Amino acid sequence: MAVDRFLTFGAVVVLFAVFSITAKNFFTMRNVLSLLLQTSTTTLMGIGVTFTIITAGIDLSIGSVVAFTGTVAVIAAIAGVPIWISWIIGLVVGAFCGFLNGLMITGLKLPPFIATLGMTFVVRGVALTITNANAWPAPDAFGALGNNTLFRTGPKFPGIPYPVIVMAIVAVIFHFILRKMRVGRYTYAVGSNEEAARLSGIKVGRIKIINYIICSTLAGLVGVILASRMVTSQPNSASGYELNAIASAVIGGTSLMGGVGTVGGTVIGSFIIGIMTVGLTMQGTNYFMQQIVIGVVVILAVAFDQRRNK
Amino acid sequence: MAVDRFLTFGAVVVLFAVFSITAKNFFTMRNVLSLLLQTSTTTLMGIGVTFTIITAGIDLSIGSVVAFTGTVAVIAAIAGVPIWISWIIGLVVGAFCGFLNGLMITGLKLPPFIATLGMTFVVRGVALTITNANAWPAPDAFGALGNNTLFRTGPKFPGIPYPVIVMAIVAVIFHFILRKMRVGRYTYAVGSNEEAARLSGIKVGRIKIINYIICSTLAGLVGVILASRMVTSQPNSASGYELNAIASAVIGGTSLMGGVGTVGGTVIGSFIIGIMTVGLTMQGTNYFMQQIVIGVVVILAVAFDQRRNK
Amino acid sequence: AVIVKTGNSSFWQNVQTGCFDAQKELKAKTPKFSVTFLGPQSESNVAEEINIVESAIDRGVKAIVLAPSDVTALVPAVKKAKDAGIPVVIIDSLLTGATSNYVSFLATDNDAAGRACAKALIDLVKAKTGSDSGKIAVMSYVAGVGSEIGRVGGFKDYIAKNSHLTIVTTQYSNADMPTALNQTTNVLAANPDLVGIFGANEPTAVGMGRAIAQAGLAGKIVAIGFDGNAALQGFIKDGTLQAIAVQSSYNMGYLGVKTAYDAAFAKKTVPAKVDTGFLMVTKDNIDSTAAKNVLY
Amino acid sequence: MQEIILDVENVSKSFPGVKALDHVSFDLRKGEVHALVGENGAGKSTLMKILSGVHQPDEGVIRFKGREVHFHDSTQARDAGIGIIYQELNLIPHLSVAANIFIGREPLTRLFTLNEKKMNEDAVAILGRLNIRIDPTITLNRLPISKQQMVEIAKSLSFDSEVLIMDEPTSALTESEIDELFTVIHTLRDRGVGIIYISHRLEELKHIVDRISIFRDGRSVSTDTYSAITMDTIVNRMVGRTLEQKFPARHNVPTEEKILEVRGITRKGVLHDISFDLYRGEILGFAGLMGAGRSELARAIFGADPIDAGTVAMNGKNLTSLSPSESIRAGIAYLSENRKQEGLAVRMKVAENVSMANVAGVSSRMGVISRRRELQACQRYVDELAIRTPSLTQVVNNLSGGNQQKVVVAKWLFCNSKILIFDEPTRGIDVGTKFAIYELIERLAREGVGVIMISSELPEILGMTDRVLVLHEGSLEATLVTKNTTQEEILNFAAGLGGKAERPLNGQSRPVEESTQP
Ligand SMILES: Nc1ncnc2c1ncn2[C@@H]1O[C@H](COP(=O)(O)OP(=O)(O)OP(=O)(O)O)[C@@H](O)[C@H]1O
Ligand SMILES: Nc1ncnc2c1ncn2[C@@H]1O[C@H](COP(=O)(O)OP(=O)(O)OP(=O)(O)O)[C@@H](O)[C@H]1O
Ligand SMILES: [Mg+2]
Ligand SMILES: [Mg+2]
Repeated sequence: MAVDRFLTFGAVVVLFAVFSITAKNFFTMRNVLSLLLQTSTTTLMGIGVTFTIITAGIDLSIGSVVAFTGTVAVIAAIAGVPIWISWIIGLVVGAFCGFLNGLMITGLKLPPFIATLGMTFVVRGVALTITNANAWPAPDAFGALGNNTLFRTGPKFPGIPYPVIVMAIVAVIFHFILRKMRVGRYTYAVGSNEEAARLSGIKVGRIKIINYIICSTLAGLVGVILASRMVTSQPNSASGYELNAIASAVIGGTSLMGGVGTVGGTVIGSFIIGIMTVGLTMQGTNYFMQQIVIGVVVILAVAFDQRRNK
Repeated sequence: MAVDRFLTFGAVVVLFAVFSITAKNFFTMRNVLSLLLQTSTTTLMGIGVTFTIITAGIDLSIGSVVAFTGTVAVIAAIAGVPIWISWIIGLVVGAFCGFLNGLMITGLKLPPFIATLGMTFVVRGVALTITNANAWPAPDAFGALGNNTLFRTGPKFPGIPYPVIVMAIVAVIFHFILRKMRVGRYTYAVGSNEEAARLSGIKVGRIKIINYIICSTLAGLVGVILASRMVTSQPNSASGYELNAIASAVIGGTSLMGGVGTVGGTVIGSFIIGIMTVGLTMQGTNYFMQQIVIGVVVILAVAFDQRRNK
Repeated sequence: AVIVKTGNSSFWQNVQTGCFDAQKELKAKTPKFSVTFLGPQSESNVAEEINIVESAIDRGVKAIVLAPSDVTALVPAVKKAKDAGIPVVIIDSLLTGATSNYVSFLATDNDAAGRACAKALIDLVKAKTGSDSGKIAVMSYVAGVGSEIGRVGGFKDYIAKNSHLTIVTTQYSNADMPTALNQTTNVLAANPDLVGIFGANEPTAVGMGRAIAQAGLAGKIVAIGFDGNAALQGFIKDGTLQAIAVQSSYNMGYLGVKTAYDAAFAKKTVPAKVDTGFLMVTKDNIDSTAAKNVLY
Repeated sequence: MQEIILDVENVSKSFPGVKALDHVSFDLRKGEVHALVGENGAGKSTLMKILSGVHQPDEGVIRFKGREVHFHDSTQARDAGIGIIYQELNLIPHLSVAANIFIGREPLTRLFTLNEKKMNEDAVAILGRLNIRIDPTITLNRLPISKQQMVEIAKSLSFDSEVLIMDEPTSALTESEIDELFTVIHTLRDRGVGIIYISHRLEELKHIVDRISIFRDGRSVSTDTYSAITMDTIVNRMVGRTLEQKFPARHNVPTEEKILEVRGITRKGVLHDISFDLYRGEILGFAGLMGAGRSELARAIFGADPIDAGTVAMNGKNLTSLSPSESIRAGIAYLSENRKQEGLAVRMKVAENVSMANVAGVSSRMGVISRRRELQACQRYVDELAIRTPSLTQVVNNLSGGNQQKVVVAKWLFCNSKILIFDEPTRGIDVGTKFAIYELIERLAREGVGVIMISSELPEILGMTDRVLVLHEGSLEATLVTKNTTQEEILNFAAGLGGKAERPLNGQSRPVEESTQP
């Protein structure tokens, strides 16, 4: 698998090299860190949704859950709950959304597309209702998670942003879960052949619920991180983020038909999108042209990957 | 199949009855016609995307294609092309986008998700670039398709809007194609078991291309209709419409795993969404609450359908 | 009667203040004159708003000031009012249908607001660097929507005609705050010599403000925002943003009532379109009453 | 002697890591049935796929009716007159039976619409040639796999090809259907059709075969007139050694300890009030015709399908939830008859499939999988069952049909269960490995495992079991002690004729009450 993704990884390197040459200030420590920071949230969502896609499912509610959990965390913080507990509340609320998604899919036997689409509406509606669509500023300390850094040595090296560290840890842990743990193996089995998995004694329903919880909890994490970066609750934000997350996974080789996908691939996929977005902006490419370029590069990157796999 | 959808159709009737009672002026000829008009575009897109989903594919580029084709048609009309030819230009441009999607999926072997996602960016970028993101007013005659009606008898009966008639004709034709024609049969075969279809001598690639062309042509039709209703080109409009279209199909029983789906189901699916949107607004439900209700109803409608199918 | 989209939000509370200030003034001329302020529970409660309008007509009010929640849904109700001989003044948002249905339309002139932002930016750059040249960036929201075309179009036009500043890039955040934050971060990183930046709506301006603060450029670069929520006020106070253009909700109420009075009592012909204006809020005037009236 | 219609010369074909065919030559005459046998993975299916245009040869020449041909896809081959029944079903699950038969050549009405009426009528006629009655409008995925196989056969027969390739057509069929198929084969042969017939059921060859070719390791070992070769020679050339017996000597002794008690299992319309016991160390057979409900009974016991009434007790304790996960935890294994749909995750690797039902067995208590232990376990079964795979991490989809079946067998053996329910375990497996599997089953029984074996090959039932339950239309018709019964008696009960039917042979075999169990 590591080797499998070697060439898509090549795309990352090529893109990086191209922008280092064409975009002024792209290849500076400061900017690379900023790039990592910006991409970290997509990556986290992508990792989560990879789990659900491997089970032949999908999660469209990510964007709404991001907005909702961020809002809830800020409200909790404003209400005087200790900051770190407010973050955890965000995660727990995310996990709960995932649990509901999982229940609908396994209990009511809803297609994941419908269950999570319904969730999207419900969660967004709740977020808007409780805030009356207003953005609320959070206490300053709430911003620590999103804005502080580690190993700062001064202006030359502004330090590794916490979200980047979180992303790295999450990627390693979930790679491990997916490739080395029983639950990860079951995830592949369920997505590959659900009936065979069931007859092999795998509790298919439970595995699916776990996967949706993983996905929504990571969305909750992203919600908290983004709210922290903004130091504001934004019940109207993050809509459409699910598409970026799913695209990262698919660019990274995850198959929407289930059974195939890796955390590493998704990380690479999200970086392909991230580098392009940052690089094109820094290069000063016309915004409309950027869209065209992104579309073309996504197509080429995957087409290349596809040829190689044949 | 007709009987199969009987109960989901029941959901439409129930929703309709509920709003007729709870929302003043909902059950008036005027409003019912307006409801049909508003839903017609989603239905048309839904029918198109149903074809691609049955082949186990998807088309995410619908929204962008709608905006692009509408823009192109308006530009053509402004440039002095006869109005009806400008409409046809819109359709042809749509068909061409579908052809490109199909080529990428069959030729480059791209996952449909990626191919059409790339297309989304490219087409939107082109639409924005050629108009520089400006909305341009079209000649008045351009508005005929979207705003005129048939059988108008006066204020009591304002006539059947052209788009509703178009929707009805398209639904009948494509139902016929899907159920009675070879190409429809092959569409199911490709989605149900691509390998077996290939071994049975079906030109899988050609079938897929045809399906993507159908989908994009209908998106082009919607683009022209919407531009005509607004008598304006709107290069930034219609984003996210694909989600509504796909949701209509899935609510109507189309399976994202391929091989299953009907035109009738999709029509019903789009009306479930349409009636709710119009009805809730007229009922005066709080907008945020509307979202929640829509989410819940979508979930319940499909859950109900699912239980019955067991 | 003044009928707005909803009663329970700070923006509309400002509108109400304007209304009652106008009432006070006008009572002096016409003692009978009084204003009722109504609105549904939420901005999207269109049907209730229709009901409110219709019951106002039934009550026989002399004039209606209306902020329509929906561009089309209120057309029939407004027509009814016209047929009943009640002049209607539309504020804040556009209503489709024949313009003859209502007597006046009062809203922010986005083009003018954009130009004012440009002027403020040019002035501040001049004050800081002593020249009117250099690079600036425009952080816009949704490409091609009505208000954006006016606001950003006016801004760019003014910059081009009245300074030597060059706009290096225009980004569109789609009104998503994190996106605005990321885009601004990248623009700042790519252009260390940027002298000014404009964030064209509320979430975009907030995201832009955060990016400037995080890049350590607060106060070092001229930054102009739009709209005035709590976060943006904070940025003005701490010097991250130098100015925000705040739409005058107060004026919408104040001028709305006055226009209605002119149409109904003074029987004057009123201008078909009125700019309710906006206020450039800076550190210097943020605590003034005028600013308090528009901020929410 | 008839003229040669199809001639293969020096054809080779490689897949990554595998040389599937190594300079193979082969010929087929008009009006003959030419059997092709060989171990699993010997390259039989690969050659057939080359002949039918699915694969292209790396080298070598194929001549059809004297002319060199290069088929680029199966349609070209079919249009030229070479039809094939693939080893794996190649049907469209969501379409009707008639639609499947006529896929790609649907009759049209004058308005260019599908002529469903004609299709349905013709489908009935085509199915009638095989003497099967299936509603042509039924959706294919509602049929049991055996019926699907019949549809596949019917479909290929309807092409009127000059050459017909049959790759293990009988592996999913029961005796009576096989008889119908053979009748059809005889008719075709008499009409001059050349037939290539692949099977691992060597006994059935004698009814139809004119010549036989034997493959081994991707090479053609020999071609002989069938009457000039003995079964021993065939087996010897196939597996490279002689097999004295078809079944291992039986040393397992059923105890009197009931390991499984099944009471009153009922599933509306499928199973009717079935009760029986399984003893430690016993091998119990389920016999019956296609659709008798043997698989359904097995699935019900295992908890794969919900039941309407009945209980299953293991070692005297009732299973409460009747779900696969509970059954597996209790120590029951169920090898299902449909490996592709229910047995394998074909896009996953061999080792991952082998461990799928017992991942706990290769992972730590924390749930971390040990790759080393997983590969070790897999290697053990690759050796024991002679699974031919280039590596333990090969994707299962790339294995030959028989080797895929072996992977499923390995998966259930690796569970160390106390009860094995094996539904057609040797389907598509070559004689050599079959024997190895029989030995394994016998050894497990000897060690105290209770085994239920479902098989459509009566000799297998007779050779391997201690007792036989005979089912007929979802009811338990008889419980027979194997050594006291005969093939004819079982068939009589299976046909629902019960004891009333004439007893051939020695009339002494009778249904045996459960209480008379040793
Ligand atoms: N698509 C493929 N990719 C890789 N290897 C393959 C592929 N198809 C077949 N093989 C390999 O080629 C060899 C021959 O396979 P083939 O299917 O021809 O065997 P077979 O004689 O039909 O066996 P069986 O009796 O089990 O059906 C096997 O080792 C198999 O693993
Ligand atoms: N022609 C048919 N059409 C529809 N359903 C059938 C048909 N034949 C059998 N079935 C269903 O299949 C079930 C029996 O399945 P199955 O064929 O798996 O039984 P079995 O005894 O295990 O036979 P085998 O395993 O040999 O196929 C029955 O419940 C019956 O309803
Ligand atoms: Mg084979
Ligand atoms: Mg069976």
